[in-house]
Amino acid sequence: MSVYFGLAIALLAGAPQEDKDRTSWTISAEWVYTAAGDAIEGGLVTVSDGKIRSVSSGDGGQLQCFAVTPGLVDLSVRIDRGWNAVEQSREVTPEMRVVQALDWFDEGWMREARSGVTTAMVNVSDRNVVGGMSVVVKTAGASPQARTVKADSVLYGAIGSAPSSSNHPAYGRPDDFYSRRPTTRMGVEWEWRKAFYDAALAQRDKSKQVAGTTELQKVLAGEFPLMIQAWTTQDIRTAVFLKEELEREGLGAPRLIVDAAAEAWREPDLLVRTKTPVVLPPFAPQGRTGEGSFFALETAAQLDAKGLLVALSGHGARQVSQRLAYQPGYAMRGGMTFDAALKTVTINPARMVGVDRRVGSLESGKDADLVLWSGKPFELSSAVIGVLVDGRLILDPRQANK
Amino acid sequence: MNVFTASTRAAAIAIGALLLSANAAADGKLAIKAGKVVQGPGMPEIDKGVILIENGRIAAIGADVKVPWDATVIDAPKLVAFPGFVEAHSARGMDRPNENIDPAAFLSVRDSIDPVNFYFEDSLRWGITTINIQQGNNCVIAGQGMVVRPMGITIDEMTVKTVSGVKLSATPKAGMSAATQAQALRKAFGDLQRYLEQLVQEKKDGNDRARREALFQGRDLEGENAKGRAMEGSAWKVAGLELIPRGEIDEKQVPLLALVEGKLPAFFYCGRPMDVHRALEVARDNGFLARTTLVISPACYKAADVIAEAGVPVVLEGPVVFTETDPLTGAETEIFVPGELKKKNVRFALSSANTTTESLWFQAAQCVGRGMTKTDAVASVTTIPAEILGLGKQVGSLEVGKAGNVLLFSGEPLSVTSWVEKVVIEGKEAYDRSKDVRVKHLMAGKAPANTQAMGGSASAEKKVVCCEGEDPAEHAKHLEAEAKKKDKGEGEDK
Amino acid sequence: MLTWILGLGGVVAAVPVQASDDHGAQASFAVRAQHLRLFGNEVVHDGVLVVENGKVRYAGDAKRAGEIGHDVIEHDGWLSAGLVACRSYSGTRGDTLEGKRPLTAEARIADVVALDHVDFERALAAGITTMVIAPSAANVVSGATAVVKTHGASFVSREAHLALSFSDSALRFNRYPTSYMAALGELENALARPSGVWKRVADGKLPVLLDAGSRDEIQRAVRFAKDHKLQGALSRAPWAGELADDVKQSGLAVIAGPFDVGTAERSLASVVALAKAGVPLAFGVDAPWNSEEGLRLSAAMCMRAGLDGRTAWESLTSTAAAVAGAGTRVGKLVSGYDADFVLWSGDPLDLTSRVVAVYVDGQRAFGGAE
Amino acid sequence: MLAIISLMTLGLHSGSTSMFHSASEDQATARSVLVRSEKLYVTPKRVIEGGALLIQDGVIVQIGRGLEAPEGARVIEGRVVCPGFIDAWSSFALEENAFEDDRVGRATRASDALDSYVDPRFEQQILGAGVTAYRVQPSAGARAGGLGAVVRLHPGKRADQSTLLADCCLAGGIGLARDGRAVDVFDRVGEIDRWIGALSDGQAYLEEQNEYRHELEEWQKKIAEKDKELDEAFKKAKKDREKAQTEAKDKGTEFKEKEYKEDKKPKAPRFDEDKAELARVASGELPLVLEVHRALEIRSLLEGTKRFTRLRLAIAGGTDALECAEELKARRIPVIVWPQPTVGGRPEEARVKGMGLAAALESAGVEVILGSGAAAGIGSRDLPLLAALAVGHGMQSEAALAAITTRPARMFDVSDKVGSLEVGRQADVVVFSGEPFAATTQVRFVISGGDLVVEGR
Repeated sequence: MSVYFGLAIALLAGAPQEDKDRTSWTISAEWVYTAAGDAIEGGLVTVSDGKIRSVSSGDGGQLQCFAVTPGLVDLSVRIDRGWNAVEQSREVTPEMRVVQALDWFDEGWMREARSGVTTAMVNVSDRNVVGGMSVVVKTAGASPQARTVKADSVLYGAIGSAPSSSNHPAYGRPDDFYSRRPTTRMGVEWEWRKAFYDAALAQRDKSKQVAGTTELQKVLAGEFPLMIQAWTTQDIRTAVFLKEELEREGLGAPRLIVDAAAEAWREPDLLVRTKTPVVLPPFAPQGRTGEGSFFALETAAQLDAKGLLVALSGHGARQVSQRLAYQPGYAMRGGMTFDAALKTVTINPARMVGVDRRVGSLESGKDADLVLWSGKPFELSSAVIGVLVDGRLILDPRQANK
Repeated sequence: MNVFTASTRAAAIAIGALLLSANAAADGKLAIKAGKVVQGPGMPEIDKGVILIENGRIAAIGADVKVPWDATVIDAPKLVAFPGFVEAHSARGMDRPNENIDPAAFLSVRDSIDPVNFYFEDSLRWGITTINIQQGNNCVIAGQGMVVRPMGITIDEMTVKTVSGVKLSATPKAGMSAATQAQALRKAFGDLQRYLEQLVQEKKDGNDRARREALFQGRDLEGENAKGRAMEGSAWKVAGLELIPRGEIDEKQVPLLALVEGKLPAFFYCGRPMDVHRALEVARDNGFLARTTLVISPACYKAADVIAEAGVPVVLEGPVVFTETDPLTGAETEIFVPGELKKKNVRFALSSANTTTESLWFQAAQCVGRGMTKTDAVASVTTIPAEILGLGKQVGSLEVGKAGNVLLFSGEPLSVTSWVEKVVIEGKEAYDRSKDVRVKHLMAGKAPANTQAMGGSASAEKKVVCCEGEDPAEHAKHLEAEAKKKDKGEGEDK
Repeated sequence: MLTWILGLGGVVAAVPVQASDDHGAQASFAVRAQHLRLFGNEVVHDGVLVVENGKVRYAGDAKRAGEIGHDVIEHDGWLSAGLVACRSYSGTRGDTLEGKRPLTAEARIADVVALDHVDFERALAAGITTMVIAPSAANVVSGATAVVKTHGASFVSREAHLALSFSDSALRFNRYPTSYMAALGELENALARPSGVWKRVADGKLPVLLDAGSRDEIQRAVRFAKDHKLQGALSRAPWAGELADDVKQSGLAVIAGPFDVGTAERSLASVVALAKAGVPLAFGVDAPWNSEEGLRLSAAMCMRAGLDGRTAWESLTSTAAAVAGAGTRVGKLVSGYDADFVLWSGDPLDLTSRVVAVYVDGQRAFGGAE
Repeated sequence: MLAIISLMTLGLHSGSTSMFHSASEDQATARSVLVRSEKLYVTPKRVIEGGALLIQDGVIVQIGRGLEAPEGARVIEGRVVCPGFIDAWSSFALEENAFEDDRVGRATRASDALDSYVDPRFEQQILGAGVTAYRVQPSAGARAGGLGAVVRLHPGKRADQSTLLADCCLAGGIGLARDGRAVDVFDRVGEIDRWIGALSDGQAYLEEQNEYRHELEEWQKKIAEKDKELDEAFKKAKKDREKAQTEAKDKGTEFKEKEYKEDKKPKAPRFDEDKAELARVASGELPLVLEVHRALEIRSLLEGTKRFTRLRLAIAGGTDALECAEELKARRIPVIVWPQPTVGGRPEEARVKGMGLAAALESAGVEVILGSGAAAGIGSRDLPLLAALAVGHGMQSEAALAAITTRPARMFDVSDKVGSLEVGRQADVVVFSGEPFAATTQVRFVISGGDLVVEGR
């Protein structure tokens, strides 16, 4: 397909006015990859009022392209994780809701939407041990309420050197609240264990109820997952041991998800044993990623082969070839099949945080989040030329073909 | 860099001589049988083709080439042969890419290239067979670069072309602003002109005085024949330079003089569109515009028509898709820069940044993704950089008479799942993925025994302290300042 | 329960008026001018203003003024109500922030303002007769604002608004709260079980001043005001115009500016959009860090960007007075209002007009003797 | 809302660079433009009621009443027509950290630091207020001022194409806080001595050049005569030499040539680009603009520069200039005034700012020029409002108009090109819907370099 692109894949700004609010379309493509069954050759997707009506074979859609995939889902989009989005006065702040600090006007949303990510989860930054409640949002839409898919989706925290990096012993200035625990990985782990034990205690002794206890209790009851960022192998091990200890002690059965699990390839059996879903960071060219960890290229393929639920993430990369739309390509470079790679950015993340009834695959009744490609998806030599979020056209493929 | 050795070498400037490495096996014959042979951009693909390489050059290529009995054979029915990639401009492979003295055209990268540098091994891994090493962009007038092949233990084994051109920059050097950079460039060429004029004037005065002395002493003056050469150069000339033997000219000025006389190519770095005008103006005013190649950042796409008007080729440094922020609304648009250059028909070559996701072949694939034809995309990483380096007849495609630089891909060359299995440079096997320990480590993560993992030890636990010994509260304030700097932008008025 | 003392009663001692004012003693007089700008676009040619013990008895056409019992000052230029600046730090000598604690709801800037400070003379020279003095916006809750007259050392109100901040300037990295979430949580808790000053805010008796910078901060402030049915005004909010409909629904006013040389066109267009959406507008001066002349300069810049003259004049006088909570006393030349007025050499909307004289509560506070 | 539509096809932000191609065809016919008005300000003093002016190919060819429009000309009506305003001190389109590195010298040119790819919408905003040209000068934070330039604003042309004069003055600052740290009093006085020293170096360099030229001529004359003498005496000298050689051979002594002596050629002085610029300043060819605020420094600067009779000095900023008004008036040193931000951080030190200073200096007889101050990028857009504020402080409106048109043009030697609507000047014209400084007045048309760049309703 050597259609020559105009100077830039024009934003919808160029499209006629009424197209902006239109939420009913028919889209045809040589390949429709539904991520919920096998691909359809020469497929047609009809969308009305922001929902997918039908996915069938056929052609002659108003919008045409080479391939259509479901809108991509990124569970670690890391947009706008500035200083003001984490409450540093305490290390354990489960009651904080990141949705209250969200900048809905940040240009990062448009950047993600333009490159195919339609649903994203925003987590509190890793400067706190237990950051707070995350929120799953659409990357485009009319108002904050319309864009919120699931508030309080997971309780997010971090194990590793990041949470302790700005703390220090008293240094003779005890009033500065950075002179506090934890200053090492052991301290971070101790904070986690203490938080859960206090929460369990508070169930019996109401006087021990403090801010954030209810959220921890809900995690113990398994109401929503617990997502822990753990780059290196010892952190992943600590997270899994924490879950197993809580189960062993009878405090509860938290549903653990490990975020940015770069070194999951070292001890995969831990994760398989506890069926812990894993969100992998973006692939780094020389392998070196956060907190000194090493992220092997075959990790995604290996974990998927062992039956684990694997998702990829883009970490809000600014450079186009590092964004989520290219990550499945690098996973395939590590040996993953196309179908498995497609699931890691669509239905798998959706299933992990329980939004797979609305997003993650092309099935009638689901939200009309679609990505239109100029060639085989995730290939370097194909690009995202069209995006629909809730049936609304964010990126117009017709502009591109002019 | 040792100034003494550099200056003697700078005097013997072999312009453009292609030195085939001395130790290429004189009688080496190699035949490569591949499932498919892609000869070059826009050239026919041969199924089950054979490439015969003798003495480092391609002797024959085609489906029915007879393989001589004494040729070693690489039989790869499932692989795809492809011409080696050419890197038109790179400042890596050296310990320190930049100088701190301004006009340093007399220096050469020859003295600072480190043959065992990790960059050359990485280049082989990503299929780059010819590299033009130039000094870094942080300069006013830097030293002379050279073209090397990423193979060989000594500089001489690596040399493909001893001088590839002088490096200049129109973008301010660190600690300078646009005005002082322009002033420094003007001063460098102004000093050259004043120095030559003074040299000629002193010679003339000397001759006059000798003539008068002879008259006074009553002897006949023997004819003073001019031992030097008149100054060529299209922009400005110093009359009477033939009076000066070229050997007497200060060796620090000789390369600059060669530049002005159009004998030396130039690589001019432009980091911003306004710098393109400065670079073209300096090149035009000093007569080396015809031999200038601009090394541009993606932002310079705005000056594409000015570049086209000047008719100079460019090397595009940085990602092929440039994200531009509107100064008034803050909205971002993504500009496909090679597309812009193509529209204004500017001849351009791509260049790989240090990470592999931006390697030449990844960038070429992204160009195809954004609508560029496969021919143009492949040409921008093979034949066009070869022509820019004046090696159009030696490298860039698989044709009879050209160097035997062949890559063997595991699949479709521009596909994300393909790997470079083998690299042959001038008929000698330079790389084989099956023996590449570091790729095994990158793939599986397990570092084989006694090999240093890529980029530092895996298990070293680095405590994130960005300023040694700094009290964390200061450190936190320092992070706060940085966070403020990348402020959301909505808050400000101005 | 703190008894809220009405402005006039609260004056402690009548500060001695500058000697140059020979009209101080005489309680009532009249001024006749070529043009009288009463309010909005109401301009009367050859009008007269009659003042009786500090109040306006009559302002309007000279013919219908009937017999004026007092001597008349002739002025061959314009006469208008005194200007009202809706946010300033004049007279506080920079002491506007309680650094130790982020939440100081009970604090009052009125306890800090030195009413005879030189800042107020500069305000008079720029034609300003009434100012809202605000505490710094660098705390989540920084206390109550005050409304003062720029002459006569009198408070119009010692507790005019409660100043809250939704902007990141109220957050620090080394003291609580460091995040929007915690700051918002504090405000929610305060209004969940309101007491003291919060009770008056919850009952709608005390308006609020919401400081907000970027658009997401404005969005949060507007939603907070709507949820808790608060009255008052947004402060700064440079791009509030791009959320004009939300701001309009919330009923909040906007205190814009001060705009200075080189202010981005986007901020000026935002003020014009707010005016078009019908949001009440006023201007702040942030003196003494910015010049008091910034009030008229901001209005002139907005007019150049498209703001109509009527809205511009109201945002300097009547609307500003309403936002300051003194809408029934100042901002208009209507019988019964305070006699705060200014004599100009030309139309006060033109920057080319010079301030000839300024009268506050019927006493001449600035300007040469006619 | 003033809809600013530019006649040039501006591919606003579509990234296409069509905006920089030369004038398109439809614009060719508009090269002749007739502007009719009720009040034509040729210069602030010379006003023609009902006047009109005819522009041909970017130059004003005719002014007067009742002109006929040549066929094909574009006719524009307006109530008041003025020359394009000139901002005497602006840092628009300058690279943001221009001149803040420590290699800046006096010969560094501000025109080299002009970013010709500044967003054309900023130029539209400034032109929309009637400002058509500005003197570019790095901001106060700059180490040294270097050579300022006068640049015309034209969205279709690049900054380097629309430079009216590349070196219009030499500039510098005295007693300015350098990256946040205030300069103490001894350094400030030291800075003045350095400037006085530099000026005398410039003068010395000038004299050295003249002296060398003079000596060289004399030497060449002498050598030419000597040449003639030697020529004539050559035959005799040749005979003597041969005689001497034969004698030496006979006596067996070794023959020695006669020793030749002549006086040495004078050596050319070393080229120094900074001193060359200072020489032009000392000789009055280039004006010198120094930003200085405190009375002590202004007085000692005036004292130190007394002996440079041909020096054209101008004070910029001049917060305390009122105290030396008589001497400024006597030596006809203009003061460039702009609304100084509050001097001194603490509120107590806040001095009356705004345009009161302009009015006071004008009434004291000092020639006042208005600038928007180099701080903000598009500060030039607010120059007309600052002029109005100056009138609001008692300055005559005619003087305020002159302070942003004819005076800056004369000060920076571009009065032959812009600053007034005389015949022969380049066509920078602004058409207003009323008196220039009234709040209700809108800019209806702006012509920059003969092209209609702003068309209001």
